[in-house]
Amino acid sequence: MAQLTLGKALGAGLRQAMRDDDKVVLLGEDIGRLGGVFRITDGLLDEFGPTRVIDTPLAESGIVGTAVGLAFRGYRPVVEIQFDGFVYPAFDQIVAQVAKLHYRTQGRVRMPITIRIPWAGGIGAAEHHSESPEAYFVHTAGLRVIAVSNPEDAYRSLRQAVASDDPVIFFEPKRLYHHKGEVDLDTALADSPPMGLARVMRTGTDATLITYGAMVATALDAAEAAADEGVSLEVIDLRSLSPVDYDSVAASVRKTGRVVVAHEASREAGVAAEVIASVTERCFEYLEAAPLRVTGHDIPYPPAKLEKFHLPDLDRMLDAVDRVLDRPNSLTGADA
Amino acid sequence: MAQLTLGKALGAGLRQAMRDDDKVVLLGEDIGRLGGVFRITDGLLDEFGPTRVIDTPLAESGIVGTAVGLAFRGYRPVVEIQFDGFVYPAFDQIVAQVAKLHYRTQGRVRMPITIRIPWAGGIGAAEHHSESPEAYFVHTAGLRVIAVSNPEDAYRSLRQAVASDDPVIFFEPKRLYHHKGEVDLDTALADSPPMGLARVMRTGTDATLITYGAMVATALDAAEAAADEGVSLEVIDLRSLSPVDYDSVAASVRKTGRVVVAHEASREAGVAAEVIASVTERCFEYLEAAPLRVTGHDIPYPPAKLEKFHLPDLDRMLDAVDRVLDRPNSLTGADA
Amino acid sequence: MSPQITPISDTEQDLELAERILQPDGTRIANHDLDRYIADLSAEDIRALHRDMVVLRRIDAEGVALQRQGQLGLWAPCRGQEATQIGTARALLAQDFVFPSYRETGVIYARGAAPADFVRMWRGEEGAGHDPESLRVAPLQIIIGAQTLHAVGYALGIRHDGADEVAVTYFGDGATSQGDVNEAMIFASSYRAPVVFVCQNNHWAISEPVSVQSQYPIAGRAPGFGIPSMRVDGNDVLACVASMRWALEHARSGNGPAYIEAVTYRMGPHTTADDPTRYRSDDELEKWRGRDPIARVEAHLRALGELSDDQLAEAEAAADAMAREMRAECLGMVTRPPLAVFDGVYAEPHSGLERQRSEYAAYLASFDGEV
Amino acid sequence: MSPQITPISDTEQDLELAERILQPDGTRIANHDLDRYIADLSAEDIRALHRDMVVLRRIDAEGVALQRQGQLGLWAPCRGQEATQIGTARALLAQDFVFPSYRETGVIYARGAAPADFVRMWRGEEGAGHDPESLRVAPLQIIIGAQTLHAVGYALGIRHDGADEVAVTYFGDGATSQGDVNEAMIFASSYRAPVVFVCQNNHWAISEPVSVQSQYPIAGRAPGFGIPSMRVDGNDVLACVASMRWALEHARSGNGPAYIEAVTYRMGPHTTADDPTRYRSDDELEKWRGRDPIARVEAHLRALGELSDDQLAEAEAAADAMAREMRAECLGMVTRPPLAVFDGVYAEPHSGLERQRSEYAAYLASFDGEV
Ligand SMILES: Cc1ncc(C[n+]2csc(CCOP(=O)(O)OP(=O)(O)O)c2C)c(N)n1
Ligand SMILES: Cc1ncc(C[n+]2csc(CCOP(=O)(O)OP(=O)(O)O)c2C)c(N)n1
Ligand SMILES: [Mg+2]
Ligand SMILES: [Mg+2]
Repeated sequence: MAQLTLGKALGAGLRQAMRDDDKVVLLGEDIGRLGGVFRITDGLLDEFGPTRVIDTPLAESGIVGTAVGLAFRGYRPVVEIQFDGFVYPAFDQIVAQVAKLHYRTQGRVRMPITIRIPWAGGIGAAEHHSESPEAYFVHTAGLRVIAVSNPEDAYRSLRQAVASDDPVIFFEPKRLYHHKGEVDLDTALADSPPMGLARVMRTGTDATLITYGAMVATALDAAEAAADEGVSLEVIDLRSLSPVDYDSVAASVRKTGRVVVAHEASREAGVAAEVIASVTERCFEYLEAAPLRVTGHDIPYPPAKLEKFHLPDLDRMLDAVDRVLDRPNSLTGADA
Repeated sequence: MAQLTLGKALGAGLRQAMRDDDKVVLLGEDIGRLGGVFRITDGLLDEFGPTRVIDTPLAESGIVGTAVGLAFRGYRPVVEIQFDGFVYPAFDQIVAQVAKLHYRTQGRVRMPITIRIPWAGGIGAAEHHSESPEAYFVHTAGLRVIAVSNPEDAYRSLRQAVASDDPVIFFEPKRLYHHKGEVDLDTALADSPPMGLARVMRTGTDATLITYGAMVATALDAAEAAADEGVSLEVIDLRSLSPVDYDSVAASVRKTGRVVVAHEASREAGVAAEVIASVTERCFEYLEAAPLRVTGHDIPYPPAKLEKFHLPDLDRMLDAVDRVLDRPNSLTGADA
Repeated sequence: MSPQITPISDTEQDLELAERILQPDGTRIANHDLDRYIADLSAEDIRALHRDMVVLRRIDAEGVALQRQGQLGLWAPCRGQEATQIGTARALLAQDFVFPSYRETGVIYARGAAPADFVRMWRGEEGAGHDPESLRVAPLQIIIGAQTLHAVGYALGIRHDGADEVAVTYFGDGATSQGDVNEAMIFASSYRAPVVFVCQNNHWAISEPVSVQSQYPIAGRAPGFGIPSMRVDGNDVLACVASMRWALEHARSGNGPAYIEAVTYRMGPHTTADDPTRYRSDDELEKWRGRDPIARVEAHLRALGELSDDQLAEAEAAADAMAREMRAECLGMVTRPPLAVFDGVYAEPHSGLERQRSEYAAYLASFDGEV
Repeated sequence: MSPQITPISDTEQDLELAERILQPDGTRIANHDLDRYIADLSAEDIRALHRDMVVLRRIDAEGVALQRQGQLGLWAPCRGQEATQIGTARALLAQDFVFPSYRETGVIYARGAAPADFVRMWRGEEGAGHDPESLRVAPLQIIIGAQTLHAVGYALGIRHDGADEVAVTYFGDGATSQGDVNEAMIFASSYRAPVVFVCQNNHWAISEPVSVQSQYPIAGRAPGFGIPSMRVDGNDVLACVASMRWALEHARSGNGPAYIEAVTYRMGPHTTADDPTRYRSDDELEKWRGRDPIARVEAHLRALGELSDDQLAEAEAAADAMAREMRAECLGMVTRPPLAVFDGVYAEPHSGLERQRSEYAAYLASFDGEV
């Protein structure tokens, strides 16, 4: 066990993946000498040299497109997109090539590409540096989508993503890069729980609060606050957004009968919509109230000074919990 | 009133929009001399000349990016993307520029751009020619999304889209291009119902079948077939996917208490998930069963010979209706 | 200040600016740069090229016919481009790897495609018509230009592996406008990747003449990116072999990418769904008929006395046999069962899709009693 | 075969390949191509350019200071690029329209930006720092290269309107790798659009030296697209004015696009979030300190006897005053109220968003009693 920040855990995961398999190569902007703008790849150029840690020209479609070519040749490319908002120029290569080549060739050509995306807001950044584009990829068949919330998961699931023969879009909540946690560096991948399972972070009985990424910490805080008011929340970290581990989710919902789904991304056709539709399909008879969403508004990510009015926070989560539990809340206009 | 195919109605809509406002310019691949691969712009080059009907170099990002520049200059560009699967190279310009410039400038710069997309499957086409990418755009704040299902709506809402000061992604179901219908060419736009309202295509009492685009016809057939079995379906054509006209949808659901949402697009985080989550939120106490989805599978669009096993059809819709009504169905393993 | 740049004014000039070994009438001329690349070609070798082109034209005609008869969903004819495709593809070594676009029937033929491979995709049976690994050709690519980046990535892998291989990518004149194709040149140059770009300038991108994409020679773009280029007469099969050998040699020797623009002409429609009479003139077509790539090498061989009537008949017979096999394979194809739509989406199990698959299986099973 | 292409071997050669009017020590040399473009410049004009650069450097320093003090979220310093930005922007006419990237503080200054305009966006108050229409400058663009296509579209509009205007776009050396920037050249060439491309080659894209993007002169790419180009010493303000006038004249006279690569150097970090000591050497920095663009024109004016101590002091005073105002405006900024997050998403009402707005208003109101 080691105490590592999320960022360091990711770096350790990459290092281990590169040691495990010399077909693993990293591609990205500024990932070499600089170690990436978030220093995730710090030290890897020194250890593995410039043929495995490749500073690319400044073009995301080019990065992902050349990764596809490397995968054709049997490599296992790991791409770093510098910030969430810069993945869109690569969208065509991701959606039309990375996601489809395995299907197009009936499995003859594998695309074991991991696309790492420093992700989401809350860091007071400039425009395009706080995007939450995960729903685009969840909606894209052929991709797997992972979102991590803590160093331990980061280390393990990044290694799993790299080892996976499927393409994985890997979301790293940048506002947690400096958060520390215990990381088990020793367990072999084979002995780890498979990538794709959700995790109950806190058990509870009154309602299930489902989220992922940086919102997990907020949800846990909310659960703590709710407990003070005598409300018992179960908190689930989805960890995998495609596939979603609906067995775990449904088990919780059957117990609590009430659901709140939270994410930073905007609401329309977002991941919360998917979770609610699927949960309702599976657990309708157990539901005691309409599942609710706490999400970013359906607006472009706002300027930094206003982001706190966009991002779900503890209070907004608690208000939704009050609504789902039929307690006084902002819409009933009650307690104040 | 005139009898027009959907394709001709769109052409008539563009012609009228260009006559109404000389800032309207068309951009796209092969839209000039050829009149577009679907002939939607047939004759427009002759009437309006090459400065208003512009054959572009073969680059979708370039097309949308230059449309943004034209909008900066006060033009009202209408872009044709040749096929649904070719919109992805323009994704960055659409998501990061078209959708955000109005917000970025607090309304100082308008983006009255219409992006027309011949859309969806069922025509036995090659790969990338049958995509249903609407959820990507519905999830993108700052865009409006329209999907038409008949010549009358096509003519009217295309003119409305072009006249709108907001960017509109305009989906045209290509398998209906040759379908005929009555079109009112005379009513002034000002006297037409606003863009964005859903339409009840058939009233019913047992369940609400919600869909859009080419699936509307299938849904109406399904409703007809259901009626033979004594089941009364209400069929709603959403017409606008962002915003969704939830007033109309909720009114229907409150009446029937049962909902099926259908679309060709794949399921995870698709439009049906959004509709179900929103309807559940608004009408939970009226729901008598879990709302169900009938969608394309979560697979890349399959080769033409297999597409009929991917696309929702009448039977799959009826099976879902049976499930939502708790009648014998494929999952109960019943009647056969 | 950069030197003056002059646009291409007309088709004649267009072709004058291209390297050539055989004149349209089949006479061979000296080409200082290229001759050495084909010094080893015997008459038999040239006859083999001719035969390939004859067979290819027949494959292409059969594709069109099968489409017209409802056996294929679509076909993208390469008639007129035989010299470009055969000439460049025959210059490859077995270990090279090709990233084609959708019109490269001649390239996959030259790489050893089986008769069924030509139709499997266009019929709508599978996403790819051939096995990429055994042919060493990636699946045909429909997204314009996307494959050029794949070739560069592959070439980067070749370089890292220290392998004696070259990646080759084919694309059209229209494709040169796509960001991806330009990024591919940039990445290739930056990495000195062993990749050869082959632009088939067939003068049209569906209905758009090449002048919409560029009013200047396309090959003139590559040097700005540090990539040496050659503009070659794409209807001259010898020039195509020679220029491709030049490019491959350049790439194989560790000098990085090379670029060929083959100036040719799409004699047929864009695809069987296209009606070219809407946008191009008979005159133009007629002019290009006079530059037929097969007639040219045929005239050359005839003049050398190296193509007998028997040899010609043998080529035609081989072409007919190929077409027959193609048709038989096509008509004999069995569509995969419904649940095959779920095959190959992922390499490893995906719980969401597994569920959909079993639900759909149950749904299909519910009809079993009925029919 | 294309002519031999030679990569740039080192920084010295790099600069030798650029057009110049003032030597680093301020002496003026004859430039056959460029002299006529600045024949009208008086000493007073040159003094004004110098003054602009002094003020700009002060604005830039104030931006850095405000960021260090927590008043701004970020700042992208343009120190070292003053001659490029002031020289090219001062060559514009009032009616021209600019599409900048994020580092063009000098350009918006030259277009008349108010002190608050420099900080509004970087402070995180609004998405755009200035009013696009009154400055005739689009909002700063963060997505690398996206703005180049906007400029081309705008220029197409200019051409259709028959207006006497030029669209101008600024972008970095890193940006030249993006598909969009290449597509912009292609569209501009195809449409003969009156647009001027200004590539500020400041040698770095964050930590990547320009050689990762190109080992060849960037200006050398444009001619392949049919766009005449010039490589200019970007630390020579007179050469920058002159080359920009050449480019603008070319575009304004209906000849289509022109391209300038200004060879300069980013003296500071990429942004205030960057630590350049991780990736570049003191030596390199030192070398470029010796080529300071302000010192160069100052030496020139001094040698002419056209810059007195008083005049210099006046420029410094103007710079200080600007910085003071900028600071005061920055500190005085009032953040918009919470519900402003919903403003300006759409030009016309959107029922979904209206509902979210009112729900959020109710949510905010629910706290009213509490605090
Ligand atoms: C990204 C993308 N945009 C548009 C298309 C539609 N399309 C198919 S072929 C074609 C023209 C291609 O012309 P060119 O590159 O010259 O190749 P050719 O067809 O002449 O071989 C177009 C526009 C596509 N397949 N992909
Ligand atoms: C599409 C996109 N990818 C990546 C980035 C992150 N990024 C911001 S600036 C920069 C380097 C730009 O270098 P250059 O074009 O030379 O401009 P300079 O910063 O030197 O002015 C990068 C990679 C971005 N803003 N947009
Ligand atoms: Mg072509
Ligand atoms: Mg730079």
